[in-house]
Amino acid sequence: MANDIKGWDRNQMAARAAEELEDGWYVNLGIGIPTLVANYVGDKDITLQSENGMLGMGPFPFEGEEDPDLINAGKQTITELSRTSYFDSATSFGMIRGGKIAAAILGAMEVAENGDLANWMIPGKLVKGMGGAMDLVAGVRRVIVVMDHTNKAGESKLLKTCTLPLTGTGVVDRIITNLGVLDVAEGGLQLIETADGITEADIRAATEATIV
Amino acid sequence: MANDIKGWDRNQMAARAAEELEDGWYVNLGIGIPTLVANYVGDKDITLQSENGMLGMGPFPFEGEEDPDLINAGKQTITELSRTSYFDSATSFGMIRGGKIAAAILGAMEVAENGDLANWMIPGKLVKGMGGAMDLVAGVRRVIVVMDHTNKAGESKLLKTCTLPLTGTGVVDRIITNLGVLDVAEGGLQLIETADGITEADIRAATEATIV
Amino acid sequence: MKKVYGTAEQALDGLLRDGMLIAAGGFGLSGIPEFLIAAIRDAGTKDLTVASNNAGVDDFGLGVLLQTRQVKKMISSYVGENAEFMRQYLSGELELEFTPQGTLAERMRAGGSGIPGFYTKTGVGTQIAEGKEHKDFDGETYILERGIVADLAIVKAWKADDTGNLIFRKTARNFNPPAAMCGKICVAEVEEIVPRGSLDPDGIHLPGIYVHRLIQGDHEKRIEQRTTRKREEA
Amino acid sequence: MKKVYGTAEQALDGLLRDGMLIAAGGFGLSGIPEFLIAAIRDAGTKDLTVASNNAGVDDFGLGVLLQTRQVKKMISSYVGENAEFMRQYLSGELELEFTPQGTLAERMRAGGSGIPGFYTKTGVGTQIAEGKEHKDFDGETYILERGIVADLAIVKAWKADDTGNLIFRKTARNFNPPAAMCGKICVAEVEEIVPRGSLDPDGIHLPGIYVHRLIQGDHEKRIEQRTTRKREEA
Repeated sequence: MANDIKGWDRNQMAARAAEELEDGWYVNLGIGIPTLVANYVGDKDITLQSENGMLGMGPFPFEGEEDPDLINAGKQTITELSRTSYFDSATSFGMIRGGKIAAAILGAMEVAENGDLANWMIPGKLVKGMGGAMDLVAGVRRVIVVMDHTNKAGESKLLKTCTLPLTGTGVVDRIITNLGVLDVAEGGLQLIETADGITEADIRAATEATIV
Repeated sequence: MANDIKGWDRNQMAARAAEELEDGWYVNLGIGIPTLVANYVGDKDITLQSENGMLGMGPFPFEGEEDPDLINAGKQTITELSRTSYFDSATSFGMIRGGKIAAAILGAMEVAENGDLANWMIPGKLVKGMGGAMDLVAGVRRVIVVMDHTNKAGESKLLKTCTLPLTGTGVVDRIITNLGVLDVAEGGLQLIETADGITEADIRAATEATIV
Repeated sequence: MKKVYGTAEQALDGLLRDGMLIAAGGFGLSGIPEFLIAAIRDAGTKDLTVASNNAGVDDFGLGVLLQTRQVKKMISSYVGENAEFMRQYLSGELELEFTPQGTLAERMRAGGSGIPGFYTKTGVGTQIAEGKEHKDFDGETYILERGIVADLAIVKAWKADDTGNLIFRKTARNFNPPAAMCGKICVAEVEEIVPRGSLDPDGIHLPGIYVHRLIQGDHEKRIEQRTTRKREEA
Repeated sequence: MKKVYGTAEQALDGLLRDGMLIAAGGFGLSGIPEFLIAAIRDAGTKDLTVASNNAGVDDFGLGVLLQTRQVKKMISSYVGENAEFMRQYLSGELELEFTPQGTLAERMRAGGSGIPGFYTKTGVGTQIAEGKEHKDFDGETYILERGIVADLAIVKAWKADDTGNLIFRKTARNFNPPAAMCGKICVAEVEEIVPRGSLDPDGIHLPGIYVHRLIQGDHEKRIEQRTTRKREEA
């Protein structure tokens, strides 16, 4: 296991994830690296959903302009845009469940080669809850996971089978890690792209899941 | 069958039905005589629902002030009040189905002694559809039928069993006819009140349903 | 992503095919997508199934698609007020899936919200319940109703911005939001398209995510039953 | 029918009893009914089951009812941000029915809309699905989720008129409408009560039929995560 290979940093991963988004899409970004994706959409007409009840999420407010009535799903203060609309949580998840959101970009603890995703609890240790993640992975049209390829112990987070409680089964379409881009395909993961300075061999060495 | 006995006229029936309504209630009035009930609520704080998406239905507009965007469930032009709110059809029937409407006052073709109601079709003859009637009788807390006691042929509309396709089973609480007021009770209908000049014997003679 | 189109014909370009399922907003003649209906008539698309509470009157609203025999089946709660509708139904020329009004609205909302089925008390013990799954919850019996997912939704709103955010006016809102939700594609016609930022974000009735194409038009907005009172009654 | 009360205590008079199920609006600390929560704390009502997406933080929002041990069970999607909540759950002192956020919102809306159960794909194949009925629709598997009907709903809105029509502000709307809908009784606290006729009837977010009692208060509206950018970034 090569702990010294780095590949993309957080911002490069976010920039790569932004390439996945198409003009006109409504997109939900999870907490962490996915949040950074917003910085890289460029000229594309992307509308961000915050699942607590908003389409058209804007950037953080200027200091002194924070509004307790305007937060995102990570409870951070944000702003609105000229396209913004607000709605209640039942409507918000209606559009998620109903497949109106084109893509969700989410973090993960583990992804399995069949597309299973685990990102909501570590039994006995960390129990925060699934929040809206189970709804998102079940409902949006395309699920893109952005995460480090290995955990702090250097172990692969791309597994043959998830060991943690699942968020959804067979839900992940594409995985973007610091080492590259992989798709969930027939029989395992398919390598789509390697990060700068990373070889296919590096990825195979860092991956427990089958690479087809 | 005494065709010459009259009892209450349409407006008296509506006035009697208005007595059923309690201060603070949200109420749905059907087409025909039930519509007239609005004229007799007096000082009571009653909010009328129109199931096409409105609470706080006002009277007909003055001539020249009709608005095609403001109609009731009978497609008649109406007006709004200071308490009025508008909403979509899914929300409107959510409040009906969810038991938020205290009472519906509806017309009927037939009512059975067990509370069955038929008011939406005569097979092969008259097929207009149930509209919102099935939702109303299933959802509102109290269903009051206002109708003539007998049909044009002088036959009882209060039956042992309905002959027409049902709108709901066991849904009627009270029936107000030109002859009097009857409740659906254990074992049959219970006479609550007779109209002016009408005797219990008159009602029994004009009623096919069991009167307990 | 430009959502604004010039005409109803342009807005429907590539979306129509024989045998498709269309969900339409409107109640009676209030809040109906008049221009889109006319464009579907002109396109001559056949064997349509249309989910709509009513079918307009003989010569206006969905009634025109019945006159041209483009509709194979209606999913509706009420056929009164349209003699041709009732005639075609009674003669067996037109299929009709009678659906209680609230069940129809909820079926549309459900279909658009990823809910394939829900239970309701509405219609239990009536012919509406025949052939449907019955289930008891807390000692009461309910029937299973299915969500509707339409190939195309056609709706009418009052105002839109260019991102498709819609607001409706008074009771013309009615079935338009749930119909829009249940469409795989939704085309909306409005009385006025305003620049983004002109509508209060807290006052949007239907977010633009549900609306794919948009036209502006000068609506006839016919009144079905003109009921009034005299001034001296006031 | 006067809906306006002077204080939270008065508005809750006669409504509280041990062991009851309360639905609460709010997401994080945004749009939470702070005064009603404080009044429930002061009333000392015990063994509560509370359906709410979060449980506030340790010393604000529903967190205060956890501190006083008045809550027996939470129905929530997220316990992060509240150390006491997580501690009581992990130690087994508090029951927790984990419910995905969208399923929770829909369960509330369903319960308030006479829908005792609905099918969803959310959670299929996860521990959330264990023990729940599975059913296939069009070749896909869904699970049955139940509507929630609460004994009491407590919600927070921006403005109300005296008939209980509510409007919310920005993302503080969140769970408040569905929570209000599912309450047999709903008490709302608002920042301002205005005379009837002051609110646009087309802009009402929650009609007064859902709101039984009402108080006005000067809300603290605490911010959970103050994130900003510098002006030079603009």
